[in-house]
Amino acid sequence: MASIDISGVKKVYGGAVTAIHSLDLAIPDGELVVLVGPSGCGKSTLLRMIAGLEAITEGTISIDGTVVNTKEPAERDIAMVFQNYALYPHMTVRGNLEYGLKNRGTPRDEIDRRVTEAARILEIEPFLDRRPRQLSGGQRQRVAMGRAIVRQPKAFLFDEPLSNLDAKLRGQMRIEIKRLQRNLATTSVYVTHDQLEAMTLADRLVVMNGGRIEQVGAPLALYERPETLFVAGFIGSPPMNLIDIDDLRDKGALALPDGSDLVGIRPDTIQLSPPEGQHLVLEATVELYEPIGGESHLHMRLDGSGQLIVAAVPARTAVTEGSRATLYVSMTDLHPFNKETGQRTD
Amino acid sequence: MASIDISGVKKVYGGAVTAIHSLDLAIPDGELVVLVGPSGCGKSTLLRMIAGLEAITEGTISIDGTVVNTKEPAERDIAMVFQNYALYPHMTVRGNLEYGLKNRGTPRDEIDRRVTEAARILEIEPFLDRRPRQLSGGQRQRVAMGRAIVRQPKAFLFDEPLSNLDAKLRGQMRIEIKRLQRNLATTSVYVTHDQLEAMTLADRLVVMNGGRIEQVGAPLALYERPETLFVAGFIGSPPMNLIDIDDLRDKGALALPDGSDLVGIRPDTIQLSPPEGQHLVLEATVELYEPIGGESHLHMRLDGSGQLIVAAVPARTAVTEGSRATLYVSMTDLHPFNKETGQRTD
Amino acid sequence: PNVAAQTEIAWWHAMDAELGKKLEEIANGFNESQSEFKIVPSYKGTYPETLTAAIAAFRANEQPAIVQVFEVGTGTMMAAKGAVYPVYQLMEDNGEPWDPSGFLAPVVGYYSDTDGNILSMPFNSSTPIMYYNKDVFEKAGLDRETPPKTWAELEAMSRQIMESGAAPCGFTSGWITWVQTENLSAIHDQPYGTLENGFGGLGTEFTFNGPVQVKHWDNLKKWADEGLFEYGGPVGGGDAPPKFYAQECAIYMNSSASRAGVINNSKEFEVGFAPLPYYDDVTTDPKNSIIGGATLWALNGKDPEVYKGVAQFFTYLSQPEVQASWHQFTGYLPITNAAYELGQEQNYYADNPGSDIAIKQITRGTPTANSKGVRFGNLTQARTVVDEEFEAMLAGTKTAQEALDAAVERGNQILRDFEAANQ
Amino acid sequence: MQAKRTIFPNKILPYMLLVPQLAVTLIFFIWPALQALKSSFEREDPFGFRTTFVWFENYRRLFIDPNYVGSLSKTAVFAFSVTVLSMSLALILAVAVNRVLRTNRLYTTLLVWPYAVAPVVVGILWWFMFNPTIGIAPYLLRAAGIDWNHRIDGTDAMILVIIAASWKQISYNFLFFVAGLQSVPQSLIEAAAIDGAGPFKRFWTIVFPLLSPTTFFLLIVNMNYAMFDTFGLIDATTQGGPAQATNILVYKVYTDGFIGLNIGSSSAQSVVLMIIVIALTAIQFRYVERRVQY
Amino acid sequence: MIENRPFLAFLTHLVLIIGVVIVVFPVYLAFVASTHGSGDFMRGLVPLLPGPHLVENYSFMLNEGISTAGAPPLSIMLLNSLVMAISIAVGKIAISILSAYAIVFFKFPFRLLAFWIIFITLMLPVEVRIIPTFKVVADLGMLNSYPGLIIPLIASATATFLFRQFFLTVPDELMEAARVDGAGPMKFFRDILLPLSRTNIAALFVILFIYGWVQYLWPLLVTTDSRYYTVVMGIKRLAATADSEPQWNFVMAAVILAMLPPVLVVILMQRLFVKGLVETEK
Ligand SMILES: Nc1ncnc2c1ncn2[C@@H]1O[C@H](COP(=O)(O)OP(=O)(O)OP(=O)(O)O)[C@@H](O)[C@H]1O
Ligand SMILES: Nc1ncnc2c1ncn2[C@@H]1O[C@H](COP(=O)(O)OP(=O)(O)OP(=O)(O)O)[C@@H](O)[C@H]1O
Ligand SMILES: O=P(O)(O)OC[C@H](O)CO
Ligand SMILES: [Mg+2]
Ligand SMILES: [Mg+2]
Repeated sequence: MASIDISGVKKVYGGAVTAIHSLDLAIPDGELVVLVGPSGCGKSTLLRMIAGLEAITEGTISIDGTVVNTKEPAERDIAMVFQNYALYPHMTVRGNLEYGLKNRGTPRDEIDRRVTEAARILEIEPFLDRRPRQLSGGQRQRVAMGRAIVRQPKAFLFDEPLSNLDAKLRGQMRIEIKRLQRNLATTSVYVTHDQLEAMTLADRLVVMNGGRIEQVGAPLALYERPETLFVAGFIGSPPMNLIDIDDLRDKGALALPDGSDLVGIRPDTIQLSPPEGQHLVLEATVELYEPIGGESHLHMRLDGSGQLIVAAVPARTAVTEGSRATLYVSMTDLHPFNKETGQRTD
Repeated sequence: MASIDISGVKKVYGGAVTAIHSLDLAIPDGELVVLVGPSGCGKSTLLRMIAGLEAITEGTISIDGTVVNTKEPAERDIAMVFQNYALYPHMTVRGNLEYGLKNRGTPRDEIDRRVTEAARILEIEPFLDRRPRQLSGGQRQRVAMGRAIVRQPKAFLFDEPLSNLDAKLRGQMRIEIKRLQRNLATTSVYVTHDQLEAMTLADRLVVMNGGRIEQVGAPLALYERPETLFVAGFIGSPPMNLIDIDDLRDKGALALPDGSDLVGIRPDTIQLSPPEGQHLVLEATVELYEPIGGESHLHMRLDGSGQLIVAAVPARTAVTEGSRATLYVSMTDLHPFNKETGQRTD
Repeated sequence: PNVAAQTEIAWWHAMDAELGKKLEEIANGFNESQSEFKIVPSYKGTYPETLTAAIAAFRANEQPAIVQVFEVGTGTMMAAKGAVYPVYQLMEDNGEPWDPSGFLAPVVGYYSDTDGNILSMPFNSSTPIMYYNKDVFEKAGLDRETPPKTWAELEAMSRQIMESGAAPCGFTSGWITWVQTENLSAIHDQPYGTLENGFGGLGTEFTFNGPVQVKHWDNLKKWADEGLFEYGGPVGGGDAPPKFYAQECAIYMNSSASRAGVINNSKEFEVGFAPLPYYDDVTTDPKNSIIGGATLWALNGKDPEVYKGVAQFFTYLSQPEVQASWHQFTGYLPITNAAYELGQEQNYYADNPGSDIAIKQITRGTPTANSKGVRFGNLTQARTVVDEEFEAMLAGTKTAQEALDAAVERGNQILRDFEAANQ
Repeated sequence: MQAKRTIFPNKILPYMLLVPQLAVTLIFFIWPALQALKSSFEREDPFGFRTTFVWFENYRRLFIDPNYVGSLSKTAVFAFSVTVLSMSLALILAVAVNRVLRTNRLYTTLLVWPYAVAPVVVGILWWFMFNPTIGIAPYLLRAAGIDWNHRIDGTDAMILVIIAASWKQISYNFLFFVAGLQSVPQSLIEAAAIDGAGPFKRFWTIVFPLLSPTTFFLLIVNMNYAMFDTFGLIDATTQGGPAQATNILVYKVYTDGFIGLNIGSSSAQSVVLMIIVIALTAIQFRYVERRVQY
Repeated sequence: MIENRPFLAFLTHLVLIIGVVIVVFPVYLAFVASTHGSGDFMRGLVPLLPGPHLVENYSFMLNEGISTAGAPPLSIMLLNSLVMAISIAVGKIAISILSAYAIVFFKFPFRLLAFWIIFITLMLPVEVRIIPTFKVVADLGMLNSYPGLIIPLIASATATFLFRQFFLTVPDELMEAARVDGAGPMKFFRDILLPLSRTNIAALFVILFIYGWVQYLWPLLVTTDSRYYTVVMGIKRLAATADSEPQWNFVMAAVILAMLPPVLVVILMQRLFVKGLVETEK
């Protein structure tokens, strides 16, 4: 168990593509940090630099206080779970679990003890003598986890470990990983581009974009107070509606901070009847009514600008497509931004 | 444009696997019917029989009043959109759109007119001279749609047309398809196993299971009043909690219809404070608190049976993991079922 | 003349390099002498390759009208009654002159069948002789004009050549079968097989594992180990001539027809010619060496028109001028007495010392049953066996006696097969 | 056997499509194979005038002929050595090429072209190098004090043809090993590195076992190559000699049939060879069917 | 991956360079030999540096050849090889693609039998059944003709398998889409399948061209007329006579000329070549 310190780290591929621009991140011992961001934003690159699979162009990475920049992966004492699991197909499950320990010369009885323990925790005892191809996707995922935990490494690195599973299984495994990490209290870095996974797993969430960190914080904090336009748009589903202030009728009355020129409105904060306290009023035409069970989505076109916005309303809300609607949003639910800087303004 | 009548249709593969058991379904002109159901339940088989790609073992299918059982696909005048799009990779987008028309000997200027029109509607004019591999997933999907609409067929058949797209794009395309179908008013059969798609697109939803129809109806009707256990469990996310009546403390007071032995409770109808009117009370321990933005999921273990149940509660609900919770459900939100028959009992 | 009406006559042969060029010249000579026929020579590889190619072609009905078959194939060809058009009959049918008595005696003796008829057209007959490098002899301190007469002398001289550093090797040889086994037997009057070395019929058996042959092979093995003798490879011994040309080996035994190549490739040293050596402890009266080279066979299955051309061509070939020029250029024997006489008239032998060694050697003494030649069916295959056994001996896996015994045994099996297939 | 989910309903068309290939196959493959079988029971004179039915005589003679039995074992030695030599060299080269990223293409180009050289030409190249009078190899060997004489020494000759045959086959094996190496998922190697394995350990414990499908495939293909495709090579070098030391089965079929004109024996040998090929192919086929790698 | 092992990098290049030398040296020697005069081979060791007779030797071989070594002018033999290699490649591709199409896209009685008959050709290399095959060709009067050189070699299980394998990877939906779009079997074959197979066809062509070019035994058997000799077989006879008559310069010029076309094809079309090779053998 160890802390991970990333300071001023930069990665340039082949002298041309800058995948990571001077990035700083400190991960305290025992924390589970989730990296999210759109495809190509550098999540895997960062993770692989921590693992030693990718050379670091600039800056330093330390594990447990020691700079590891030039150490081979084997010397870093970390474990990694890959998206495709990377199980050794020619070894049994047991062989897979033992491999890392054997390479490090762990005594035989210690190996057995640890493998048995890991197999018990992950409930894979019945498959210990099978080959990976004889396992289902979920079982393979467990073995991959097992291979990481038997090693009792300083840190776990996960690169989208669940993305090959179907939605149902993904939900289950997510919960298991969360429990396991809580129990083992091993420092972990978890890469995903699934929002739900990110929100539910993270102690701290790191939103990345274009090789830079956009915002770091507790998941709900990010949801409730995105600091940048990017984070605002990236987190939340359906995504936050972003409306130009100039398109608002009563913008004068809004009293938004200086420099604000966009307001963000989460679909579920749009109401169809006026709330108490100060609020914004919008007029729109309903284009599409989407019932999705517990709630419904209203796709509407704003008067004036004609912009499309989405509201999440209770299931049986009585609206018909083509009808006109008046929408209300509490002033406290508005997220003001500056377009130019992309930063929050309040 | 045409109605489609399926009556007594059965499909047996290779004399052994019965994929469809004597199925009846009438689709009126202009309607969009969505077929949902778990993998292997026969959705594609049914669609392909309508298309003429699969022989019909028993029963008849009529399009526009004519029995088409022995007609070649080309003679049925239907268009189909495939999951992998099935674009001709060596032809340009234009070539793809024209191919079906050319084969039917449509005059050159008519072809041009229709292709231009379709390209305009789908906003694919800029790509007309590209090859499919030079397009993004969403663009390919549009071309596949375009190939169907230029033909102006009697019906559209869609087999999971969006399942190769990522979540965001899927949302967008879903809305477009819905709009397009409304405008063209072409009879359509749409296969998916994505609930959200099914709920939001369907005029009428057909839930299939094991080669049979479980329930047919408007999407919300199915959500609110599932007629079978299968439908209850299949529609809704997180899925409906199903609790054995014997595990309920005050089951006597419930006054459920005769024959009920299971009640279904949707996660979003579980409340943390007592509602007005008659209601059910449950005691549970919170195992995991998952914030997902606008709402949070509580994973809890029921006292007594130890069954896991999920509740969807507002985002900032103050609960801590490990604490005890008392849950309330209005009597009107209960769905009573009989385990044996799998049927609703009220 | 109307070129389109020319009848083409295919002639498959095994004459490469200088010999091949000369052969093409002869074909051209005939083609220019008349306009009705055109001889088209084509080279088909070694003698065994040419023979087998012709047989395969015959089976496929693609045979040439004329094929050159070496003396070893004679037994096989004579037995193939349906396949060959006997030359005496061919000449008679086409009204061309035919006088067997005009040929040299050894030729007539070898190529006549049991009824005394010559079945194929004699063309290039040879006999093996010895070539030596006069310059190397001198360098080694030997007399450049005195080649070895006996094997003992040859051994001694070779050793002197090697030890003096004049050349790294004493001698090499083409055709181990023909030169070092068949001819050796004849010269020392040893039988090669029963029934007059096979002349007497199909029931013959090999007997070349006698003491003289064993002794000679033993010596070759001993000399090879010592480096005095270098092996030139199986069949014709293709590696042997370069060894002589490159002055690696001072002495070289091969067909008299190697003369053309030797002369052409020995521009940097002077060559001497001599008869083959003999063991003076076996005989003091070495017999004649035996015939080699080839004759031309007409194959069945062509139009009469073609045979007319073949017959005319054979007549052309027998002309003393053609024969003499062929003989003098190549080193083959003058086939007809007329050609030999013509050479004498031209003073050719006097002007070219050594050029009559072959003819003298093949006609010396009175031929015995053992020096008349060897004529067996499937002899090509039997020779392969002899080569293999010789190689086994050189490799040290067998003694000379064992090798020759094995060769005889395997050879007899081949003879039995031939007998079975031709009964 | 696999086919498409939906198929065209035409009845006659598929036969029309198959006719050209089936015709060629039947006329030039099946029929001659049956002919070979027939004449393996016969004795025939060279010119084909007389044929006698001899039952299993040709086979019986074959298997008591020490030369044939010798040829069987020579073939085994030859095929085995060529396979092992060319595969191990190719593997070493492939691993090396796989390690260099930038110069990869250049090395590959320089290594693959011998594939396009005809075996008989390969034979000539090596025969030339080993020419007893002017060849560079005997010269160097002599300088190194090695007594080399492939004209007489069967072992030397065998070594020569093995080297020549392996030389040609390296490029082929190399390409397949490179392809095999590239199909070993990079993530497995990375996982092993994280699991504490150094480069050599990674190779022996992860990469090599995962190459086993390629290795097995190449084993079969190389055996096939050594047994049949080297005909031209043998013909251009030793022609089976000295004393049949390099007379592999396929060459013997040819020499006994076309040179020795012993059609019956040659046909019997053909039949034996066909049985061997069929066995090899069957092994290969079973393996192709189960190719699901782990 | 971070790796601190400079020695390993050095070793890697060393191994590769040695490998390249082993592969190139015999051909270098051949090239050198082809640039000398005949006399240069009579003095012991083969020369190791190129000589001045390159143009002379090559033009002699190309234009005149050595008829008394069974080698007509090489230009004729090269042309024959070209005809043979191209025709074999085209023929094999044509008949295999049709039969693969039948086997994959149709169901009909005896489909399995047809498949096996084709499969058998894999098992019967021409070398093991030369005599009867030769006889069939002879009986059909095809000796000494291009058809005789070509047709018996164009049945190919490998190419059929490759196409079958490829066709199986063509998504079912493509054919279904075409059927819905009104295309029949031949139209589908022409409009969709053939264009899709383009790179496979090209890759296969490269491999089969080489296959045709390097044929030795077959041309050796079926041609007795020098007008139909191919360069690879012609060369062998040349080499055989070079044993007794040292004209290695001419032999090696011929060797280089016989190697050049297929080697160039491999080098220039490396991508297609590798694809063709790796895929046909699967
Ligand atoms: N080996 C490489 N060479 C050059 N560029 C690379 C390499 N690997 C990654 N990149 C580039 O670096 C950037 C970051 O890639 P990275 O794989 O870290 O993204 P990611 O956030 O993991 O994306 P995803 O969610 O798709 O996995 C991308 O622009 C990518 O194209
Ligand atoms: N060609 C076939 N031969 C035999 N059985 C088949 C064939 N095609 C489908 N089946 C079987 O028929 C049943 C229905 O298959 P179908 O493809 O219609 O399912 P589906 O509902 O479309 O499933 P999915 O959601 O996975 O696409 C399955 O049990 C399947 O295994
Ligand atoms: O070289 P040649 O033509 O004299 O013939 C040699 C003998 O005939 C070999 O049997
Ligand atoms: Mg990634
Ligand atoms: Mg389906």
